[in-house]
Amino acid sequence: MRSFWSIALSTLTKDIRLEWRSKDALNAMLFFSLLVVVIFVFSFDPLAEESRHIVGGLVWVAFLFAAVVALNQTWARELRNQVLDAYRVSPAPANALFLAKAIGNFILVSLLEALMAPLFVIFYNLRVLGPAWQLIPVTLLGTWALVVNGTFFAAMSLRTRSRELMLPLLLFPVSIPAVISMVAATTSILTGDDPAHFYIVLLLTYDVVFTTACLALFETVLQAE
Amino acid sequence: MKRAFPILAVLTALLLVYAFYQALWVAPTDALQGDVYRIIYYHVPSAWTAFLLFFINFIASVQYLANARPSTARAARWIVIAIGIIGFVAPFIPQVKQQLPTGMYPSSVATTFLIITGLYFVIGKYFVDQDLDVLAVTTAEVGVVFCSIVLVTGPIWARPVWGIWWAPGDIRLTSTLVLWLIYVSYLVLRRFSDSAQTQKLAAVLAVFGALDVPLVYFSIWFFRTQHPQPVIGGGGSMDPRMLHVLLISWMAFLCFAFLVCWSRYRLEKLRREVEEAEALESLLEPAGLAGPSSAVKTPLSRGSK
Amino acid sequence: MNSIKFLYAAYIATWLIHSLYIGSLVRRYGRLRQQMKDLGRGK
Amino acid sequence: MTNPLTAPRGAPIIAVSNLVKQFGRFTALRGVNAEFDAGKFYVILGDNGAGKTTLLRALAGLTDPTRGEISILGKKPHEASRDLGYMAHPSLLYDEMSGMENLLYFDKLYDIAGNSRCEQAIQAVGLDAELSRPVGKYSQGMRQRMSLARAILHDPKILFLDEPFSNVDLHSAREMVGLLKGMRDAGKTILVVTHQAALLEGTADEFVWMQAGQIVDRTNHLARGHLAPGDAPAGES
Repeated sequence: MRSFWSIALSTLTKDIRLEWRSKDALNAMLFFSLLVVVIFVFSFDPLAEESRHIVGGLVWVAFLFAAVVALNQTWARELRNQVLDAYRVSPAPANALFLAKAIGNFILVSLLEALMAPLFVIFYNLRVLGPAWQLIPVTLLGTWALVVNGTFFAAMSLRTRSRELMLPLLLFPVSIPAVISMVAATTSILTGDDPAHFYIVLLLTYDVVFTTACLALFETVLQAE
Repeated sequence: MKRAFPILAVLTALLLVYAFYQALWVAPTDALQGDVYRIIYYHVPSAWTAFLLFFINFIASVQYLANARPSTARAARWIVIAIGIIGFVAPFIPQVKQQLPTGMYPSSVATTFLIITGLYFVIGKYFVDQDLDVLAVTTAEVGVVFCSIVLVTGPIWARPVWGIWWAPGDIRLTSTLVLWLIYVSYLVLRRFSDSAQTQKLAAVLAVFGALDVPLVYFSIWFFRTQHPQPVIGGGGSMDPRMLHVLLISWMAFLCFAFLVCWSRYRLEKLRREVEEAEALESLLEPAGLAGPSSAVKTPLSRGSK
Repeated sequence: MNSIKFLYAAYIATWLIHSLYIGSLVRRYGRLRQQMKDLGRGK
Repeated sequence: MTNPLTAPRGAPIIAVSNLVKQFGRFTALRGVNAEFDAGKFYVILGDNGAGKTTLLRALAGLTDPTRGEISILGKKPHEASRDLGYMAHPSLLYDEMSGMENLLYFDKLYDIAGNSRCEQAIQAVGLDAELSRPVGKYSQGMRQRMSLARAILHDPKILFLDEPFSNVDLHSAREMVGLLKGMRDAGKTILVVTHQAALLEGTADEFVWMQAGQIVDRTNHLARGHLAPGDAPAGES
């Protein structure tokens, strides 16, 4: 078991080092996230009263777009020189690679969210009426829900023709319950009118169900040839 | 075997006409909605048929993945048996019994679980590896057709009765929409990845889709309790005569779906056969055939002459 | 009561979708027959 | 299980029985039967589409056979992965990392850490371990040698090399052949898929000819066997 985590850790540190070395991909994604926020601000007037009710949805849709852009890059480096073959020939377990990639994506998407969230607060001068601390579990669980399925479907769409197009087509339908929960939870916390407990529990269930499914089926997807 | 198809087709046509007659003239008019409620006789059976087809797709996909290795195949069989037993016993336990929604009797829940387990083993017996995948494609495609009908007739029914085209709070229609999206993405995945392992990837996506359904249901169910909105078709029990007509048209739809699936199944088998023969032919065509021993016969399948 | 129009619309829509799908099946079958004929001629 | 390295030469280390592989409608392998002995150097030849690469990938466990059995050291390819080395035309290395960094990462996958082994592998292929330039900036010859270093890092018993010499300069190619000869003499079993078979004349123990998904001929010398059409012998024949 020790080697599982040491492989996962070394894959993660390798990815982070490579990402840090050529920061161009990261900068491009940060700029994309900024663009998404600005376009939302222009299309949904921040001063209107009802925008307070829909800002929960805006935030998560913006996060979703940024996540898809990041998730599309997950396997880009492995594809360039068929490095996956080297991994598949080695005795290293497939799930170690999957977890390393998923956690790497989680860090990357959280970084993008960390940039976008303050912008939303500024542009929409948000004041949280409900229990603000609950936003933390909602964001963490919600981001993991998108990232774990996203990494899995990114690996699956490696074998299809137009890869960048396939990922959202596979990811969005399956993520609908998670998106509903995230948006409803965020909105009820922002407006403070009803409790968000049910949605946080639902998000937790969603994460547990799909993390297990991903770990069970990733080997099949990676070795499918 | 060939003659059975036309006979069944005629029988199904008769059944459909009979159901049509029942739906429009025999069934009583609804007190509130007048005659427009008769859309239910096409809307609801299409939904039930679609859900059944998607469920068969899920079973075929699970078996296709499980059969990859004998050990997982055995494990899958034991899990299904366990689910069958638990499902059969659970509804009769008092605490579980009062959880059941009003219309549902414990016996009906128990029998459905029995049917589910039976279905798993029937499919396992009659469909082997490749055929499982062909069955999965067929049921997914025909299922999407029936699901589209549900999503078209739903709003057509809601407009005159509730003045709105789409009720996001209506749990059944919204779940059907999500299910439709999942299976359209399933079909798109099959079309986009023409590589050999499409079948495995599609089976994996089918399992993901099925895991998603209960979560969709609960997320919308809670959404509905917070913002009560009209439910299309109204809940609660129905006039027995209406229920009788509903079941008749469902039978008719099931027979129709069976015939469509059967022809789509044969079409898919033929398509794969023809493509294989074509690939074989293109391989042996080039001049490279002049090698010392062209031991390779051309086993073109019978269909090609 | 113009709501009857909606009833007919729903029924017609149902059979329209079914016939569209069956039409696509027949077209695909025709294309396959054509491919099989080419196969024979290609030898 | 006696260690094949010390076992007498000729004990079959790889056994393939009616191996069939279908990619959807295309049948790449049509019933391959073969045995390969330990400590021998095999060259697999044939046209494009003869199934050479598919066979090699199936032996390395990268492709699951549709039908048929593969046993390596008595085990399935996946279980024998610790004793397999695989190299292909693409470098299977990260372009942004230096050779040493690449090997350090791949070394971890085999769960026996230690960069001393990485230095030995790099020196074994005649490169300088201190080279800090990223692999992306290597010449094709150097990149293939670093890829070979990655394949032999964990001292595998069997080496599968798919087109290792393609568009590599003649000098580097000859040197790599020398390296492979040394490894074969040390007891490793080597299978190479290549179009430049002439380079291996005199080194390889056996030439395996494939055509339309089957093994059609096995000869000891390139000359006596039939020259695969379209196979221009590189360098002096």
